[in-house]
Amino acid sequence: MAGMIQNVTCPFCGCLCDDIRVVLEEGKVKEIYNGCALSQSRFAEAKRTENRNLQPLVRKGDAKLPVGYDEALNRAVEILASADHSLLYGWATTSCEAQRAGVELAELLGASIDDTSSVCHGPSTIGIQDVGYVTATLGAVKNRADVVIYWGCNPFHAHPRHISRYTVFPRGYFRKGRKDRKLVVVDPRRTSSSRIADLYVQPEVGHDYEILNALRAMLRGAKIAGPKVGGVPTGTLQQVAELMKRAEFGALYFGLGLSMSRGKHRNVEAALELVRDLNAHAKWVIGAMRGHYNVAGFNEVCAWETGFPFSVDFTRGYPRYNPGETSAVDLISNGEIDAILTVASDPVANLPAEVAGKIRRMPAIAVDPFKTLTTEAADVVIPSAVAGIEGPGTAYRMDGVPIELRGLCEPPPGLLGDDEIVLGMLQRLKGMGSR
Amino acid sequence: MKAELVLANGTVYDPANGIAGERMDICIRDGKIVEQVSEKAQRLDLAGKVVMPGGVDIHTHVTGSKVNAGRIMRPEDVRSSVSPRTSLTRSASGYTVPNVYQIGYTYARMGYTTVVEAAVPPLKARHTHEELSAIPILDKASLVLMGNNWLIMKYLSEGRDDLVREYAAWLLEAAKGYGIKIVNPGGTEAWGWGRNVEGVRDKVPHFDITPADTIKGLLKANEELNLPTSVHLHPNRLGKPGNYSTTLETMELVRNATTRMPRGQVLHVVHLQFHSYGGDSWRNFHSEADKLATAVNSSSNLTVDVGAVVFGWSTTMTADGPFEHDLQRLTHLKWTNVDVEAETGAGVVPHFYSMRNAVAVVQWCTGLELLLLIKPDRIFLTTDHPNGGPFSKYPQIIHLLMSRKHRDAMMEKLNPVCKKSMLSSLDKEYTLYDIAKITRAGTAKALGLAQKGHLGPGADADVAVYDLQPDSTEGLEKALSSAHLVLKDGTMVVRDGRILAAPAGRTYWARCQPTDKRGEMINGLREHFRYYTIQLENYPVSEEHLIRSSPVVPEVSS
Amino acid sequence: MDLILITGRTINQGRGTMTDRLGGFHQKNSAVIQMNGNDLTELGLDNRALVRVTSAFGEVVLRAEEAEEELPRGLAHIPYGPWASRLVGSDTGATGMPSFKGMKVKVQREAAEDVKPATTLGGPG
Amino acid sequence: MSVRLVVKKVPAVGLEAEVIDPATLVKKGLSEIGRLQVWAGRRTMPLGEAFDISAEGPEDNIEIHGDASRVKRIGQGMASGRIDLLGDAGMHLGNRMSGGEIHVSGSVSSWCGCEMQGGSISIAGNAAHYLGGAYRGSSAGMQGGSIAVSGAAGGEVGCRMADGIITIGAGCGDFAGVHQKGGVIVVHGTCGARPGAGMTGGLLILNGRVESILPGAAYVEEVQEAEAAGARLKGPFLKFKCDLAEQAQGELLILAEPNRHLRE
Repeated sequence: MAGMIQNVTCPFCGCLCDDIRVVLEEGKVKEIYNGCALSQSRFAEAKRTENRNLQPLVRKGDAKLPVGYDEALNRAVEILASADHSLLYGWATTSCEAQRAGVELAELLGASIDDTSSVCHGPSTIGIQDVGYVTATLGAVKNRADVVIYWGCNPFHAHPRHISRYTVFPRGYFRKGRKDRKLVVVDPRRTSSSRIADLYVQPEVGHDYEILNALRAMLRGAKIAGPKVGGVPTGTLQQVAELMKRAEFGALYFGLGLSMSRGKHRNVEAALELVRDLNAHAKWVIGAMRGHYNVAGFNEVCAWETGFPFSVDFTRGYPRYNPGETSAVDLISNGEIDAILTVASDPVANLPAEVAGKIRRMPAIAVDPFKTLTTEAADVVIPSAVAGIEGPGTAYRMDGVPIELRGLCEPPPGLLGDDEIVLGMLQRLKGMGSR
Repeated sequence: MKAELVLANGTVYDPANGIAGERMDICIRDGKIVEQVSEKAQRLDLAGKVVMPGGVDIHTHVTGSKVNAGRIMRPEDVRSSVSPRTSLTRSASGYTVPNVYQIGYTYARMGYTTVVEAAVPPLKARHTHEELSAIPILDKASLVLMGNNWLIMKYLSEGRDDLVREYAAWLLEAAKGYGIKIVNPGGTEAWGWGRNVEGVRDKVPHFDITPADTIKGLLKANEELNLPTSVHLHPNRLGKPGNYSTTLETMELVRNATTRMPRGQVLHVVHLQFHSYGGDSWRNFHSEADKLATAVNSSSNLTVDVGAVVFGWSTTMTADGPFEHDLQRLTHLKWTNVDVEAETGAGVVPHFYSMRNAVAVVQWCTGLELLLLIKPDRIFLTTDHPNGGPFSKYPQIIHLLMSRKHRDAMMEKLNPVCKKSMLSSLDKEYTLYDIAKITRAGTAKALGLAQKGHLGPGADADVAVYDLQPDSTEGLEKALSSAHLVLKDGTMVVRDGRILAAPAGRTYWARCQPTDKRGEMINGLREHFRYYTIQLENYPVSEEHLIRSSPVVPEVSS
Repeated sequence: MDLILITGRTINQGRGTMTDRLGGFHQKNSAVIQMNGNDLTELGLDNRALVRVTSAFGEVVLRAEEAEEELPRGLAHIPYGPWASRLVGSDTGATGMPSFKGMKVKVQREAAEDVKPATTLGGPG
Repeated sequence: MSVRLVVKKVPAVGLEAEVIDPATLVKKGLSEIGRLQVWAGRRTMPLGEAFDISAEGPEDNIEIHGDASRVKRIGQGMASGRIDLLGDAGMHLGNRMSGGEIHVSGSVSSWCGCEMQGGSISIAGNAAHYLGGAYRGSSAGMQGGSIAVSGAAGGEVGCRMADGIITIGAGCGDFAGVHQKGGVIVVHGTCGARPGAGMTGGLLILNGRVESILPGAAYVEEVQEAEAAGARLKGPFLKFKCDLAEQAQGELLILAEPNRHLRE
């Protein structure tokens, strides 16, 4: 199969750009157009096999031996079914179809399920649960915004086309482009994103809450004592507050600079409150810069399936939710988990070392197209096709817009998709139940 | 279900076929109601039980972006009602923002078998369908938001009714929607700038039209397309003191409009309760239900649903973005808002209807007054779930409608403002026949679902059987909450309030035939898509995305 | 030298997580600590010199480099990944989120031969 | 009957034991108590497998001995009676309780006394996070009763507290009294950053050094003493209205002497 495929969705970051053009040659991705550097790397992967898991592996004694899917799935289900409290973790870089199957698997097992958002924008969701979320799709910002603020995020590195395709540079219905908009960047680092800003605000690390609190107080007419707040001159904050109040349509995008630093969910909450309060003066919206391409999708799927967006504990057969207790890092570090299934994520690399160590020591099943520290550590390794390149599905953009993922090319021979693999576990488990 | 079945000796209420409490047999074969069945048919003796067609909810918010935003924002609501997985059912959760399983099971237990999701932003229609597909048992349809759509407004301002029609048809197919919905026309667009419109004659900012133009234009398109249901309209100024005059003015716009379709109505006004208020502040806020009732009763081309209020928690959610902002400013509770590029928006705010609060009590009275004053063929039971309260409270409202004594007893517990209401003087009591109209016969007809809402031959064998006495309201609420039997397409899905099976339901949508304007419209649309952030080709929801896709193909007008 | 550490995404870290999580490109771009040039000078370090970074929760050997995404003095940045994770504690303060940003670290010159590949980092430090 | 529970075996995944509630236990026979189910992950096990159970005196109370730091939900929702815990307790101790008393000789984990309506909890050791706080999304935390901690508490003490009293003996973490709207919190010892954030009502007294306060804390005046639940605390105190980002109806009193840095 050769030729150009138009309007392909990029399965890398939460921007989920769907204007990628892909040239195929002999069934493989040859070139891509419109994609950013991250997108290029993502699609390039479909060409190589050295770093792929190509064969299911099951630990037998000290060795991990190649087996068929059937044996690997049987062994996976055996491990999960014999656990008292297993955790199904990951889910951010796969399709909603796989996620939905994952939630049912957790329910049937009496397991807990969590996605990578608990160590990403989980605190943002907790903030939303206190305040709400005054947001808009990216196109509303493209068409209307005259002020755009990035706070605690570096889109040039994490979401390379966010500024150029969606918010500041593009021509919109009411805005001609860059010169019709003010760009403000708030970041302790003078990042490349901040270098194109009209106003750069440099807070001290871990003082975002104080700054947001001061801005909110200013909006209510309060005078702030002292020359600086969180390292930022009070005069600069006054300037920001005035700019916000005068906006016709303002948008504030925030990243992990808020959700990961001191204050975590409270930082996000303060930003959400600021934007809520601003609507008494001017039109404002706020948006979280969701990282992985379908992390937002997991929260949507999990919410309609269980009522809760992440960190769901099914040990009692019904969903319970209490991040800080039922979230992956806490469950594992508190020793409550005795087996783990990871799907499309690498917690051994990305979670704190103590947690990674505990994962290494427990029975573990890893479903992943690629070799990772987690697949290295797992007792059962189940290779999968790359969702969105080697198989179709649905994903949700950071602003909640659902977009179709394409299957562009065939996976390496015999490989199944994440959804098929998880459904395979479900079927086996249901079979055990009826015996 | 291939087997034949006779529901024997039940007391049947089937208003569409004029059957009011007759003891008779209902025959079922292959999931359909039939005249007769063979001797081999299984017989279920339902002597002493009440038999009705499966309920049809014409207006509910159960799926999609804003409903899920409500779930995500309200874990306190979700955890307030949970039940574990069983061998037949998934775990259910949520009270005003139930998960998909709670929705399917609770409706089914109440004897409802068809529901209409009342607001779908086309850009997020795929989300709606993912949830619709996940809701067990029920047949579903959805209404597509068009009243603040930029291209619709542009075509209207250019006088291109032909392209409005063609684009509306395309949007229904793209979103796999069943009908056209208008919410606060022009107001949601104005909210894109933090503003609202104040009436049907206001100009929509930056678009050279008024809400009245949008309503009339989409109504015309709807009728030219011969869509099974009329336009569903959420008028301007929802929830505001004094809004009844806007509602009357809105109804006046369509006074002379007609339809060829069997439904009869050209406009369905949704949750009328929220649009029937007098006064000019919260201090002199009162009901103008009688004026609205007169207007509806004296017209021949309008239907309404009530959007009644029940006391306790609700989660308000609507495409009426500015309303939710105003509500949040009043109550200081959580507020989620989602503006959807170039077409619509939504807001979500939790709300508590307190028996002691004068405004909430006036709203409660207003809903009941409308139901008691408007002919039951023209008004339908809804709470605009979950805006006026959760749909699971319908049995409470039915009880109030059927018993003046119960209403009087209830009013003793409420803020005394209710004593001054018209409700306190209304004697009317609904019969089960009337109840069957406002929950089944009327809604199915207004929706143009000929196979629903009745028990005549050819109807889908969606049947609800309740263990209650026609002449008594003793145990009524429990009986209606927990049906004795529910059949869906002839399959028994509920017995004594317990779920027995959870088959997938259908998704109805309107597949209009393209006309010779399609090419011109698509060219315009392609141009217009510069204002979107996804590609035109990725916008439509493919039919494969639906479970049990059931397209309805409207007749093409000559 | 005592510094405040933030961990975060960089474009090459992002590329590395896809191209080869266990390979050299990822290590080259993620087993690094980025610092203000003056802090590097004060420590007497050349660009990409080896340093030992120690937090309350662990330690790891990395290459130090001057940040392209300019950092104020006293602030350091390590891309997300197995190297950064060794410095992060698992206490979430009942939020689910460990402190990936804003922890105190000590940076010292290191005599080791090279940074350890991801696969040999081993268990908790 | 007084029921004595001695921790015997806590499974690796921990235990959830909301059945440990005086109303549930004290009217039952020992063998019946032993058969009550507690949760270990997705499995249940009899209480008698996790604890040695015996009857002591005539008093209607429960005495727990041993390390219950991985036993959650002890005294959840209790309405009456008394629990004496000689050791540590796991998460959610006495959450949503409406009456009775709980005494802990050791320390407790997070969400202790969360959303409680009445009754009292005393803790000789430390408490972790969300002491007397609110669960995710709830509009109100503690709504009545009292909590006294002799040691230190973690973050978000009294989150969304509406009524009742919390006293902490030896300091607390960040965000003490966050979104407090009523009731009284008294913290002796060192307090972390951002006390009174989002506060709209109630009284928050910090009788020790405070790391920092927010721009939204508006200084009113210096007062000589503070009064909390009948007790007088000698000042002087710096009095603030909190939080200017909200309606600022909360009162924050901070011991003046060690906190002159806050007004610089």
